[in-house]
Amino acid sequence: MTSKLSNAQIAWRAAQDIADGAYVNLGIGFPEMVAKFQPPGRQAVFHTENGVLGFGEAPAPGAEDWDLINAGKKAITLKPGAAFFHHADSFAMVRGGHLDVAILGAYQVAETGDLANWSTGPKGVPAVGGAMDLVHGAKRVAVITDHVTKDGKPKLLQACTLPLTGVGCVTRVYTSLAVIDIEDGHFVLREKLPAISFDELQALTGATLHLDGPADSAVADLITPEL
Amino acid sequence: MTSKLSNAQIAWRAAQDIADGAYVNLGIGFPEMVAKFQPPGRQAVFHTENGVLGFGEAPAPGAEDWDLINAGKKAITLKPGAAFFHHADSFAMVRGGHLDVAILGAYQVAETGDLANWSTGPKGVPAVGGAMDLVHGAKRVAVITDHVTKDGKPKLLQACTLPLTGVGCVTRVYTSLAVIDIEDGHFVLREKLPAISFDELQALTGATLHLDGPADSAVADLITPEL
Amino acid sequence: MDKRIATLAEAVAGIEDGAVVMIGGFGGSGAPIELIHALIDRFIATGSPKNLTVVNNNAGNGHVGLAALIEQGMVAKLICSFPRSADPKVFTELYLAGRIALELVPQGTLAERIRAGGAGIPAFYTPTSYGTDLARGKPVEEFDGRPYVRERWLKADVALIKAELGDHHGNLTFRMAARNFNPLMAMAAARTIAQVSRAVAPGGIAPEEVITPGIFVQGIVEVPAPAQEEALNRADAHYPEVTE
Amino acid sequence: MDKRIATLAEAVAGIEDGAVVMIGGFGGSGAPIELIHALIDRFIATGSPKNLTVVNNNAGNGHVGLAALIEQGMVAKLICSFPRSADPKVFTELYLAGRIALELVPQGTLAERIRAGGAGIPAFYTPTSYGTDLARGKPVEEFDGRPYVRERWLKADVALIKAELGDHHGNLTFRMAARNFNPLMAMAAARTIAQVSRAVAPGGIAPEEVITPGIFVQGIVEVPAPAQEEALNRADAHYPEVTE
Repeated sequence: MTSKLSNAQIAWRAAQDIADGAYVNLGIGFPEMVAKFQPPGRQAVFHTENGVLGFGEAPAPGAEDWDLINAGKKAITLKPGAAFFHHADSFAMVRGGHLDVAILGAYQVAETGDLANWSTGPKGVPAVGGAMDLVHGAKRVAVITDHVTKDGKPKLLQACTLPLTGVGCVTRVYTSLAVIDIEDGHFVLREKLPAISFDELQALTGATLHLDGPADSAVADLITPEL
Repeated sequence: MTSKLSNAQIAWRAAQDIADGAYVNLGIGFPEMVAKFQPPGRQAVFHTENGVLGFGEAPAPGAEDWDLINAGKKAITLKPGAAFFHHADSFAMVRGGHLDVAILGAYQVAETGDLANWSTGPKGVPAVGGAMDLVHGAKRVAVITDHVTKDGKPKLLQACTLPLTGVGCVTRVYTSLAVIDIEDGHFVLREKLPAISFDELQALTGATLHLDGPADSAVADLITPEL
Repeated sequence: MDKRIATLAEAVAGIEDGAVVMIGGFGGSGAPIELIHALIDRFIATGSPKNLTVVNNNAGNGHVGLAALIEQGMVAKLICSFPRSADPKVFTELYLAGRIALELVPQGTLAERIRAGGAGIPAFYTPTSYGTDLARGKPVEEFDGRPYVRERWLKADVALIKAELGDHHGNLTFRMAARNFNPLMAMAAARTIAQVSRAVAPGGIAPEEVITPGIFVQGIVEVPAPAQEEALNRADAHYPEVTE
Repeated sequence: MDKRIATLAEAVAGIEDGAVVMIGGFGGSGAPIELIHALIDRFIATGSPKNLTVVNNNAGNGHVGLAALIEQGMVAKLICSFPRSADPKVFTELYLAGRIALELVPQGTLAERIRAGGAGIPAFYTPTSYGTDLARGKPVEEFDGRPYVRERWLKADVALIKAELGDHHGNLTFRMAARNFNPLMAMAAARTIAQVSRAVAPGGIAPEEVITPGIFVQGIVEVPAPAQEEALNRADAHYPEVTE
């Protein structure tokens, strides 16, 4: 038994909440993994900021076409029904509320829904890409993340300490330990690993975890396949 | 000898100032006639607000395709190199300064460059179309008009009395009697019919006509073919 | 994913009383005549939808399409740039009788407001209408020494549009100048229904030739050989047909 | 009308010191590598143009294309959303040494500011960046109870873009995702030069398939089989070539 979910398992869990036919943007890096775990019978349509709707998996090595890439500059392929468009139309989709879900990584998430995922501070070269656009407009903005930082500090906080990507934008967080909704400025615990107690989880979280109902029934077990 | 130019002659004169390769929007109605009089060897590209660039003459009666019309809802044809686009892109061309010339009709033009060409007052159903957009953005906004109203009143005025289409937007007026530039809030007479004296023309004009140089050389004869 | 709707009646079933409805087209070009007529059929059968606010460039022509919708008394307010046509009698009479409201918007501003609604831009500045009656009451700001008028986005509950090809994902192409407002309205409505002259399987439109990506379209209904408003009016058509 | 330019050198001849230059592409996709290299050739031969302000989504990769332009010291300021890449060394070193200025703009705001520049919209409101460091000093306004940040248009003296087909009137198509910023930059520049993989006569692009209408394009130069930045970088290419 694992003490926490692998990245693949977090991505799997997030994928279970994506409806058939949903329009989805997956952030660069770890969130891209969510596409692999669509439940059988469901087919989401994936959007990438650089102007593609309806792309599929990576091509075989050597078969890349470098005019056909995603926002992470990785080569992709097309599914039937794909479409190309320019950057202003692409962000009209984002900002205009046409995406059903955006799934993003995070440095920190606050109980207010604030997200910090673009800058770790003033050092080095700042780069924002489409992060600040993606947190606005999508009907649902979810985060997938380890529950704590590499050195064990909470990433779910009362307030972000790193530069913000957006204010009050995140509505659900899938972590390595739990599934947590953000409602009315509170973290509401929905699911947790059976192996961890509520008090242990609370100790790893930088803000109060609320329950939506009686303690013995409000929280479901977070169960994923081995991945 | 005619006492004033015909509409065709006014349109002919305006057409002489359109350079080869210019992008041109002609207002609905009388201004459309300008397209007929392009000098040999020159080819302007005509824009219509409803999303066509590079259209040609009207089709033969019976050969109309009602998906291929101009802003006046008249059937048109295409020239090689034509393009279709939606209304927002079409007015990006207008407002964004991409047209070289817009040639419009007028109820009144003021020496300030103000134009009134969309409404004759509060009676009836108001309708503006693209008039208020066309007066902004085109590199040159010219007007073609009879010099006076049907009952002989001046159309070139110190200030418009009818509802404005745009403020300070017109730079040249081609009338049935003269060609007049608008510079620094003044009408500057460039050409007039040889048969009319300066004083006669001034009497038919509601604001002072200025001359750009000595009276005997500043004004050219306005000469057009019989049309 | 399959966004096809079997019948015109089903396609217009969800439109409620008081809805803001964008209707594509410029004059008759690109006007979804069959969708409009299906909406009229529903109104005649059920008394609904009524009190509609309609966004279109014009106010209809003759007694078919948008003019027929207005003639039925289904439209409480029209937002348009040019409510005149060869035969604008229907709108003109209701307007002069004070029985239909009119918001007159310059054509380019109308297009940009609709695009802004679709693109999540709540307001923008334009030089258009500055200093005119149509700018009255609107905020004015100077940028780089030139005055501009602030305009708000325009959104709709439903857009009824006309396209040429539509695949099952809702990707659309448009025929010639029938494109006009149709792609913009698709962006700005919560629910966009496109009548398409031909429905094709996904992949039936080359990805580079898609004009309206399917994300902006919630349903397509196939209407082969759609009517042209201009042709109907030249035949003096009425909808519903006038019976002796 | 024939907007063809015979050589890359002529195509970039008019760009002056201090110019604002938009360069199309997203990473290497849609980047006009040959036009950029022609500009570098001119700089090496004449010392001009320098002190450029470049607008691009990125800051180049490796030692070709935009990275090479920056490496030559021709760029005084970069306006971009994501100045990181697999090999961003060129930009990073100059930036950290304080030798190149950076204006960081969220990607969607960058696209919209460029479109606004092309469309004559001097300013617009967006939810993007509200409450973040990138909104500092910008006017904020509430619409319908939600706060938005006001952003200004972005225009350029010149746009260098990459297209697939280009006809003699300047009508363009783009290859797959190489479209990205290219059509927007064509709108926003006083002078747009497109390198096209194939020049065709007017009529060679179907009017419904034109992506960028020729009115937005001042010159085209044919570059058959253009280089891909990604392929060049995988071969560790440098521009100009490093000689032993």
